[in-house]
Amino acid sequence: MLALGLLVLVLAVPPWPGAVAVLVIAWTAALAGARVTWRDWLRLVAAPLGFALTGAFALAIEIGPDGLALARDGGAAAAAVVIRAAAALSCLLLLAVTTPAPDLVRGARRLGLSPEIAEMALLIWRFLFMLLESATAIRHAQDARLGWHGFRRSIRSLGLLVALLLPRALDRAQRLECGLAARGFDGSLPMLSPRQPVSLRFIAATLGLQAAVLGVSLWWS
Amino acid sequence: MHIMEGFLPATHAVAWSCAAVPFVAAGAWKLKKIVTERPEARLQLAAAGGFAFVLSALKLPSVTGSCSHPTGTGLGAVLFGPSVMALLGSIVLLFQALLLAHGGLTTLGANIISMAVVGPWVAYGLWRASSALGLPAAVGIALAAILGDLATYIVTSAQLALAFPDPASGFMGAFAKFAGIFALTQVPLAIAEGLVTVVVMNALVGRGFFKAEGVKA
Amino acid sequence: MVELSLEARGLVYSWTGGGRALDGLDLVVRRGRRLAVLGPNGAGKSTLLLHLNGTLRPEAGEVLVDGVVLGHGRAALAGWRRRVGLVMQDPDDQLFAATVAEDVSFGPLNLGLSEAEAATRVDEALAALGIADLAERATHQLSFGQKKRVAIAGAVAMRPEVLLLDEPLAGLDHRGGVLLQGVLGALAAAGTTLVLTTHDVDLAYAFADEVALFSNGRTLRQGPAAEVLADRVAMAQAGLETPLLLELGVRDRAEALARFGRR
Amino acid sequence: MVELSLEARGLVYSWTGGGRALDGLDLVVRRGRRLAVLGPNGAGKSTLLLHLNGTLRPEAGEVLVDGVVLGHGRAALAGWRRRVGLVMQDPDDQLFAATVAEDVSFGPLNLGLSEAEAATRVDEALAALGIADLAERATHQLSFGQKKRVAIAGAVAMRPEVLLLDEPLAGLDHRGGVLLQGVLGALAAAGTTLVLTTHDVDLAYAFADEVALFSNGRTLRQGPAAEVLADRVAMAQAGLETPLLLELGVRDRAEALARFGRR
Repeated sequence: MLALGLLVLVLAVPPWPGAVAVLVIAWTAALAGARVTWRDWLRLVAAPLGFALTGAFALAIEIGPDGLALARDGGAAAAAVVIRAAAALSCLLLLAVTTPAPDLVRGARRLGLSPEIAEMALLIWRFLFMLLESATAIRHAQDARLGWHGFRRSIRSLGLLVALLLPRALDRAQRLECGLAARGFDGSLPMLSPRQPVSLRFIAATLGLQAAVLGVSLWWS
Repeated sequence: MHIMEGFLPATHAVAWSCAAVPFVAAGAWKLKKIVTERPEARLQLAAAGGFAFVLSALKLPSVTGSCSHPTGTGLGAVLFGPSVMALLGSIVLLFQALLLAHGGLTTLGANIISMAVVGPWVAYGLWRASSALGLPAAVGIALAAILGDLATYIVTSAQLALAFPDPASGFMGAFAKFAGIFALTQVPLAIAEGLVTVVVMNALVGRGFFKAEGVKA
Repeated sequence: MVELSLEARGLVYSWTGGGRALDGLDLVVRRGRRLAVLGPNGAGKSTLLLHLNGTLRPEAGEVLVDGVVLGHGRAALAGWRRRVGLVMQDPDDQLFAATVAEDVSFGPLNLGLSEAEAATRVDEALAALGIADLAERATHQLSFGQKKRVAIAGAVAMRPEVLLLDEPLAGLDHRGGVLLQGVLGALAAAGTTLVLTTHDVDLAYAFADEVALFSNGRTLRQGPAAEVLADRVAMAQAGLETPLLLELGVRDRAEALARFGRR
Repeated sequence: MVELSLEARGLVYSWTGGGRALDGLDLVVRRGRRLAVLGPNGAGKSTLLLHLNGTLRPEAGEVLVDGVVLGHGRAALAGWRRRVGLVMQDPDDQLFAATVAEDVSFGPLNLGLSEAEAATRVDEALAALGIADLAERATHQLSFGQKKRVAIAGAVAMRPEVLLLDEPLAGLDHRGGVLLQGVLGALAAAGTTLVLTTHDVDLAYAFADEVALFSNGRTLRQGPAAEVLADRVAMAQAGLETPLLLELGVRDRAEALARFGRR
């Protein structure tokens, strides 16, 4: 909720000071509110920034009559994009660390997402963890037999891994079908959704905070 | 290749999301149809979705932080048809954003277009074309996977160029810039992915997978 | 006389690759008993269970529930599975939902129960398995033993008359095994007929009233646990060893130690 | 004095979700011995093995091979894994190739051996495991017990000094277990140091020279098998039961029966 609202704000307001304010709020909420450790949080944030920097590099240069040159605005546009992306990313991660994806899917279902899609999403969610576990185990087994030393062997190992995983994924589906048949599976997957307690105070505080960010950014510009 | 969270300006994010809606809706419609006809396909489709996700979480050798997503959607497109993949791909992209911070929510629409729509359609088209030409299944799928990957990368570059046109040379200049810079990371990736796909296909054929399962196109 | 609850007559089933999984198998399950289907790996135990709840269809032979041959039509199967529950060996083959309570509610809702009734069944089943505290947990974060109990809860929530369990203790450690045996004992005491497959002779001896010894797709011998397990010829034929406690002439560990003067 | 082959000092490792898998773990593996790492499920046994061959990197602590701390650089790891082989629990996770011979050749070829040398290694490993006749078979058509032995052959073909085995007997029936214990005995006799994890106290008693008792990511006690297994306090702390044969004061079944006058 907080994270989604902030995410919309990031795109709507100019990077300075709106995005910076959001950046600060998201980091505070994650590190203090959700008690994510610094180490985990920085690791999460670091990975996607590679894309931001490569992309920003493209913005910072310019193809002029004499070939490549630094952009005329000296990279200001690039910097703005990076700040905005970093803020948006922080919101996304805040959402990811505080709200399990199935809760989001269930929320979307209450908002009118078709049950077939919601169900498919939840099933994929279940499968992806089972398959991730298998993939990790296969990878470890290959590692133990020196399968990932050198580029050619790595390519070969990865290919073998994928080739082993695909039949296993389909096999898993078949066995799950068998297991669910025993519980009356007839094609549909009815289940009781857990009810989410909604805190009015939390919503009010969230809206207030977001209004403040919006106000400050508008006033500043 | 995913466009990260927050990289696109608001108007573009909204526009791409709108553009993605009909494809996802068509995928949902197709899904309903498949599931009504063959209820058990539901679990297979979910397994394919999970598989596509796991592929994206695997790191290709020597290029860290990159992903081999199109192999999954390419194979999926061949197995289940590209229109369903638009939906499955969207779900997978959503989970990637949430679990791996690959891509993002505001850029979901743009990523769906490049990875869950264009990639699978290109892969599917090549697969059909190669089977029409009588090429072996392994060659067809390898081609489908590699070119599906490249198509995704070209679309992504175009999306970025539209969002950030070069002040001097406009869209084309910006496209050249993005395509050029991402070529450094994406071309080796596509080649590595092609090689991996060949190993995958050989191994699958070796395991009797294609005979046993029978690829339904 | 004890009522027959399930009966298999002359079941024949072949693998897709050829080779007989079941080769004229007979089995009787008496109401309210605990039956262990004991045999080596690959003897066809899991295949048998899939026949007993109608998932697989035999090439020859038939399965009777309460003396009635059940067909494999949609309606017949639904009634069958309402009465005969199955828990597979790998809990990952049976858990599909994101959280525990959601997953356990699947069976009851398939029975056509209302949401409120299903919720009651879920609570009841989780309590019976001693995992009420796991209700809101994410399925993929459970330990193996927890998953196993959730899978059993999923079957128990349908209140079956007969519960089939494929290798229920496989992969569990001592503590997990003791815990699960306690749960199964309570289910049996509450009136559920239990059929479990195992290759563990000690488990069969400790847990079952009756043992069906199984080899190459056939029942070699079925009868009271102590009798069948003491039949050296039949046991050797199935490639199994007589349980040590049985050979020592006692039923439990404490008795063995007391008798032989230790502890 | 017996030489140390592997040593773990103060290993610490956390799950991604938080929670300690290893919490200051110490372990010594003596050359040529058979060590059983015994503990309940979830105690961190598999995680430990992944540290002992360098797959996982501890947050604190270190692993020594022949007294030298090995790093996690590419070259160091290659040397490490050449000497310390690992067989994981589920054979389906480690058979990648289409046929048995092809699969077993994976490791030797990765060592940089020529095709001819690799073929020799494959024959040798298959012979050691007693499965030379399976060489041309398709991996996905094997029985569980066969897969398990192929997986071990895959590690043995690399001629490791130390072989780590995660729950090697899990899922095997009596006959399969006896067969595999024989194979492992032969490997030990040929000079390979064996480390196996298990939650089966009887296996630990029957098989190991030495036992490391494991609970909550730490070694509670390490020492000669009979001593550690007889330590009621430590065993209870790990949630395990003393093996019956040990309590009866004998090492094998035949002896128990003879002593107590049966058979």
